[in-house]
Amino acid sequence: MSEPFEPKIVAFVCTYCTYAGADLAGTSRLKYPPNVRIVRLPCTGRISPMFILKAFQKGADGVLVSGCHPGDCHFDHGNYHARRRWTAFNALLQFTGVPEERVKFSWISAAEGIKFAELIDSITEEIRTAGPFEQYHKLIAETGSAASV
Amino acid sequence: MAKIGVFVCHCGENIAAKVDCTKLVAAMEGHPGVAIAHEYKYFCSEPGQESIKKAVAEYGLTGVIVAACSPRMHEATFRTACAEAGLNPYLCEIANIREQCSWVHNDGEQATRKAIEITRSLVEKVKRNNELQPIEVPVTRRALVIGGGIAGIQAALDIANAGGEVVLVEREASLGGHMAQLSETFPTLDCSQCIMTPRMVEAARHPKIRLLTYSEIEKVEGFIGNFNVTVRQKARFVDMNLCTGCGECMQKCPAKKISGEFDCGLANRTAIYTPFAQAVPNKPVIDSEHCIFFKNGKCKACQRVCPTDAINFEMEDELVELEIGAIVVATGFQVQNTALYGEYGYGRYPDVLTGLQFERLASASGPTGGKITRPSDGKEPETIVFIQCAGSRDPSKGIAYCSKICCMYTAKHAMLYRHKNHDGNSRIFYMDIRAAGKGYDEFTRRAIEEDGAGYVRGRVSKLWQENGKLMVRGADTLLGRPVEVAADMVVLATAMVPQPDSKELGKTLGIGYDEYGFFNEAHLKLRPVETATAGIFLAGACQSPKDIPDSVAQASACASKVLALFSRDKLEREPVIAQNNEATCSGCWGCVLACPYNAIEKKDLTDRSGNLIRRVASVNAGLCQGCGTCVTFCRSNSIDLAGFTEKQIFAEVMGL
Amino acid sequence: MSIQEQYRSRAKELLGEGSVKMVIGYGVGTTATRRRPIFITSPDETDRLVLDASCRTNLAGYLLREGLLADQKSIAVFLLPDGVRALNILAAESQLATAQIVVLGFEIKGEEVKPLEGTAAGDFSAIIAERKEQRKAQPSHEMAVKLEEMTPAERFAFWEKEFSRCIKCYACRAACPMCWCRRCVVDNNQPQWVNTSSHTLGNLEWNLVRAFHLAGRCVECGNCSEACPVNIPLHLLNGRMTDEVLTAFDHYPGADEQQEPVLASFRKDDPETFIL
Amino acid sequence: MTKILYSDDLTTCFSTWRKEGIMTFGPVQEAGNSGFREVQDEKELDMNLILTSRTLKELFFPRTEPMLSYSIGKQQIETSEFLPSEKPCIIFGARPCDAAGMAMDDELFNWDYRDEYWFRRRSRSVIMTIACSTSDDFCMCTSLGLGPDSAKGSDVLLRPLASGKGWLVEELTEKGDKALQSIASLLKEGTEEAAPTAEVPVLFDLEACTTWLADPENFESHFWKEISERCIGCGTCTYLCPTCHCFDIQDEGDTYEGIRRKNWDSCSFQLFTMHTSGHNPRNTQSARWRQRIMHKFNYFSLKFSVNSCTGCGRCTRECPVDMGVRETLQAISTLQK
Repeated sequence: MSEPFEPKIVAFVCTYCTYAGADLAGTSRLKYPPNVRIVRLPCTGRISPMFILKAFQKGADGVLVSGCHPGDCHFDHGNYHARRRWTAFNALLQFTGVPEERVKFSWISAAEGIKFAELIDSITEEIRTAGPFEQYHKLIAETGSAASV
Repeated sequence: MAKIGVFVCHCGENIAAKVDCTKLVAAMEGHPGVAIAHEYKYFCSEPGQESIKKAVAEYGLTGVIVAACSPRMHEATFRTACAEAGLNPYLCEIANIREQCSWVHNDGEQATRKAIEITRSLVEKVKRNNELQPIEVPVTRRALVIGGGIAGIQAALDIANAGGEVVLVEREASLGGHMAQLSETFPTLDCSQCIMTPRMVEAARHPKIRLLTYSEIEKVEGFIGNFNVTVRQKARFVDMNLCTGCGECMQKCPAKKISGEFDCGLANRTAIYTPFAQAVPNKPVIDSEHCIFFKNGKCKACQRVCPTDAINFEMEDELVELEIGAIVVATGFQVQNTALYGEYGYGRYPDVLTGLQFERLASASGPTGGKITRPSDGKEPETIVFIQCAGSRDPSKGIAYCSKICCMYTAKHAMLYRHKNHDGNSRIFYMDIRAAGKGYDEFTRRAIEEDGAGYVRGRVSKLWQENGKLMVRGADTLLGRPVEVAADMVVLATAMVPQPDSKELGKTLGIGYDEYGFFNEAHLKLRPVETATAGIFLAGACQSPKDIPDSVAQASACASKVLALFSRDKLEREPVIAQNNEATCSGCWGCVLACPYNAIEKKDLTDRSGNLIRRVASVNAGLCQGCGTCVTFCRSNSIDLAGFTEKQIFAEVMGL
Repeated sequence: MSIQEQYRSRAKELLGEGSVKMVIGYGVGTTATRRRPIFITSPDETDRLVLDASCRTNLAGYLLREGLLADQKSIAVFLLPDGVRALNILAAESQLATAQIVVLGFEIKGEEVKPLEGTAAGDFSAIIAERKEQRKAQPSHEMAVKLEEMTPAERFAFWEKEFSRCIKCYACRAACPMCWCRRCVVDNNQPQWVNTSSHTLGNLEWNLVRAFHLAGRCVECGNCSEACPVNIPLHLLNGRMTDEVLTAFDHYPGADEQQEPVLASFRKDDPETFIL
Repeated sequence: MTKILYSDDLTTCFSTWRKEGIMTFGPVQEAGNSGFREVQDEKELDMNLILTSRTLKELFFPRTEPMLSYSIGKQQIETSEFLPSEKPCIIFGARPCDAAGMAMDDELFNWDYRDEYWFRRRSRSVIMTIACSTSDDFCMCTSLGLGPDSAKGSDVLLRPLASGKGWLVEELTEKGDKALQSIASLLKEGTEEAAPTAEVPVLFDLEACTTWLADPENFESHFWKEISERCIGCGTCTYLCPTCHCFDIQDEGDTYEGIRRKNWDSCSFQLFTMHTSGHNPRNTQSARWRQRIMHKFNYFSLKFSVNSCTGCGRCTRECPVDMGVRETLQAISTLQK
């Protein structure tokens, strides 16, 4: 029997809100699935769409991008800029057929440990249901195989 | 060639109980570029840190990963240790395997696998870390204290007395805050105004304190040591320099039926007014919303009677620009909107009061001169029912927390009542009596034993009017039966809530707040007066419900933090700032627009004869705060962020 | 006088009186219907200029040739309305000063070429405003509609097939007036965010990144799709981005030369329906 | 008496080859773009194309191919090489210009080193070329000393019948002969006439051009700037050229493992000659265009006694700004006169 599918999820988060929220989930001893790997950035403004593509190249089945609620940005308006970029990039991903459940965006504050844990729970479940991101994995596999001729 | 040291902390059992640290060490030992991997019970301890230092020297490490608790916890600790061992502190990174791994997962095997991935991706990152040098910034030795209640006044006086300059901003027309409204204070029952007003005067007269009343914070820019603050001084319509505070205007003002805020609506005031008799500064303001002249263009009675011509209806709001080094936020609290409690009849029955209204009734300077009488008919109440936790500890009403002061002030109210009405009968419905504090339990005991406070453990379910009485039905859970009390007055110990606009202020200041709007401290236990934003501190009830001693203590703590900051000429700032590659920059200025701090300037590139070749972006290291918004905007990848460079993040992701 | 003659004599006049040092326009090409960009510097050569319905290439990109505008002298350029928008963006992004540019504006309706009034970039605001409204009302490209109706997996398969052909010649970049970075992100190998190999993964990354970098900047002139030697429908990607910035941020790329880049600005009430 | 392969027999022909384990390739058209790829049967082929938009070289020199994979251990790096299979291939329906290009690049890839990737594919493949009976405005094989029925680089030459029902078959090499043996029964004896070959006009005097190019005086000529002023520096002409062969080697991977790849590169790109220092010896687009022309018509022929242009015309046909070898050589040939 093959091992059950465990999604690989990469999260890009800002250090002031979502990272702190994830810490709070920890200090509150909340439990959530171990599928997410967090990459800490100073601000959502620092999160480039490239990061998402590289996470997929590394075999991620899902990506989470998260930061401070609008108005709460430690850097005043990094998240407002981020929101515009996400709007455009999200539209682009959807248009090119990256399913909606593969890339999630959220606002999680330093006080929302519960929201963090619940979100990781729900996206892990959603991606588990959707299964591995086969279409992308196929592209990755092709880079490692000899050309067809 | 990278020589990375990986130090896996057990954190006692906190990590080791879930993560197989030995397996993690073995995995890291096999990782390219890792010179050594060690595990230890507590790396944050003295011997733990020493062992890291020793390893740095012994193996000539070029980078250090400590796999332990959150970097928000001990990054500074371990970076300092590395620096002491001669390794640039920015070559040390923390892999968070506690808060984000061992504490949140049940399955040890999965947690271990995750810990390995977290750690190795940071090993990949740290291989690309660069040595960074701290940035020095000057410190403006002037503090801004927001809020002129007891906490703000205390902080201002402490700072000023130590020689620091202070700007004290209060949005009301007078200093004082809620403490000025109180009658007596627990547990000593000394008169609140007697201890408060001298401090108000002292603050106002202090040569180092600049007082800006009737003012609000408009804009805050900059960073620790170098804030630029804009304060809006609202138009008073009274020239402070000319006004002598004689009070003639208030006598003559025809708009007399304005519900007075200071007396919580129990007395009226005029349109030109001082909030209370002992106001500091004791000079009136015109409430343009109710002023007859402002409403229909005729009146000016005050202007006619003013002996010094101080009334100026043309006055406009003024914006005051301040250079500030540190900010103390002491904006206090409000009492909860009692409209939430329809079942308690507040607003419907005039004799159902809030605790704060009762303070005004009991106050010698209050509307009744300190006589406790019913607002409805002026009669002395024979029975008063006090309802505790009217709002607090009630998640169904949206407040889960304890307001902390209500148990004490309710006991105080019962005592004051008995002291003034010797035959008065008090019944107090309570959930628990929380009287932790010096002299507090003794105080409540005194209320019961000496002043006849009748405590009933239980909640009130219904309140109605019958035959001129307020009928209170509740449960006595100790006796296990319903109780009904016919009262003449009911006092609700309403919850302490943040100022209604605290979230907006939090945004202006760039500090965090919780779901209610109380400001967030940097660490509840270890950094309770700091915020996550360097240079901004919290005092008093704006952080959480507090009584006077706690507020004062925290205010003094703030002052000591501010003074510690002011004791230095220069501050060292994290060198996490943006850098631009001028060779590839095309000068589109998208970064300039995106930067929240105006930290990016346009720089001319010239040839040897000084001819302009082109213009490129240049980052002002003093202004840049390191958010990296510019980096993401830059299409050509010209701008990068030290500490979180493109190479580092790329490696970190590729290491996952 | 035919419109071609009008524009020839206008060009002759400009060069003759010395108000411009160069006219960038269209000349005859290898076959009867092909037009090629030409650069006229003498009033005697203006007869080489051609203006007809085959003149579709957006010439705005040539203005950024290194050193071309450095002497502060003016240049006249034949531009369709989308070309003027490109000019506006180049000015908004500080790549040139519109004061140096004389616009020889024209539009093509069906097979008919019509002159456009005005010489400075700002003179064309009315027609650009009109085009914004048209763009808002314009139905999406037929293929775009089909794509939106597909399942994500089908869409992915569609693009996988399209991108699999990409040979990474970067003709799309070279032909695009908005791709003026001194160093393209794909040419940055520290780190190599975009795989340079032309396997489908690398091609997907390249095309997504390019489309994203053009979000709010693409004027839909068609240069890229036209240049692509393997016929990838790049206009669909760019068009989708334009749809997005128009609907979400009411941003019509190149509306005027003061326009702030859509991704370097924000409104606090920007829509965010997709954020959890 | 000549051998004829009738179109009607093509199905059997392909199935016979495939049964023998031979991979079959041919020109196909997809999404408005055409090139060569493996086909299961002849129905996938587009036999009406004058010329595919992409060239035959992709079958021997793919635009990206893995050379080796590596994995990085604690102490050592392990590598394992990728090499193309030696499974036999038949390419049906190449054009003479493309086939000639392969012969030209044989020289190149066996000069300072022997390119195993190229030659493995070359030696396993049989190119069956169909002579052109039509041409378009851009074809210029005749100007380059080739023609619509040149045999250069082909293993079998097929001449279309005037009736349009098949081809006259001419084996040119041993490999070609072998490929035909397996379909010997399908090759009919006949006397049918071949269709006339396409008439491709000669557009310039090649010799005059090479003479002008060989003159060092002309290297710095203003001509280069004028002829290439509109060049936008895209790589289209090089990537669609049957003989352009430049490549770049790239490592793609992470800390643990990766793949070393061989990717097409182009002298049209500014980055092609960019030094680490930031200095670029070919810093203008005209210098790059000059390089391309000089390489094809001077440097290459100095070394291999042959020009590396087959006159397929793709550089002009596909150029977004209507440039190409044709315009340049026409202009030079005019200059020379």
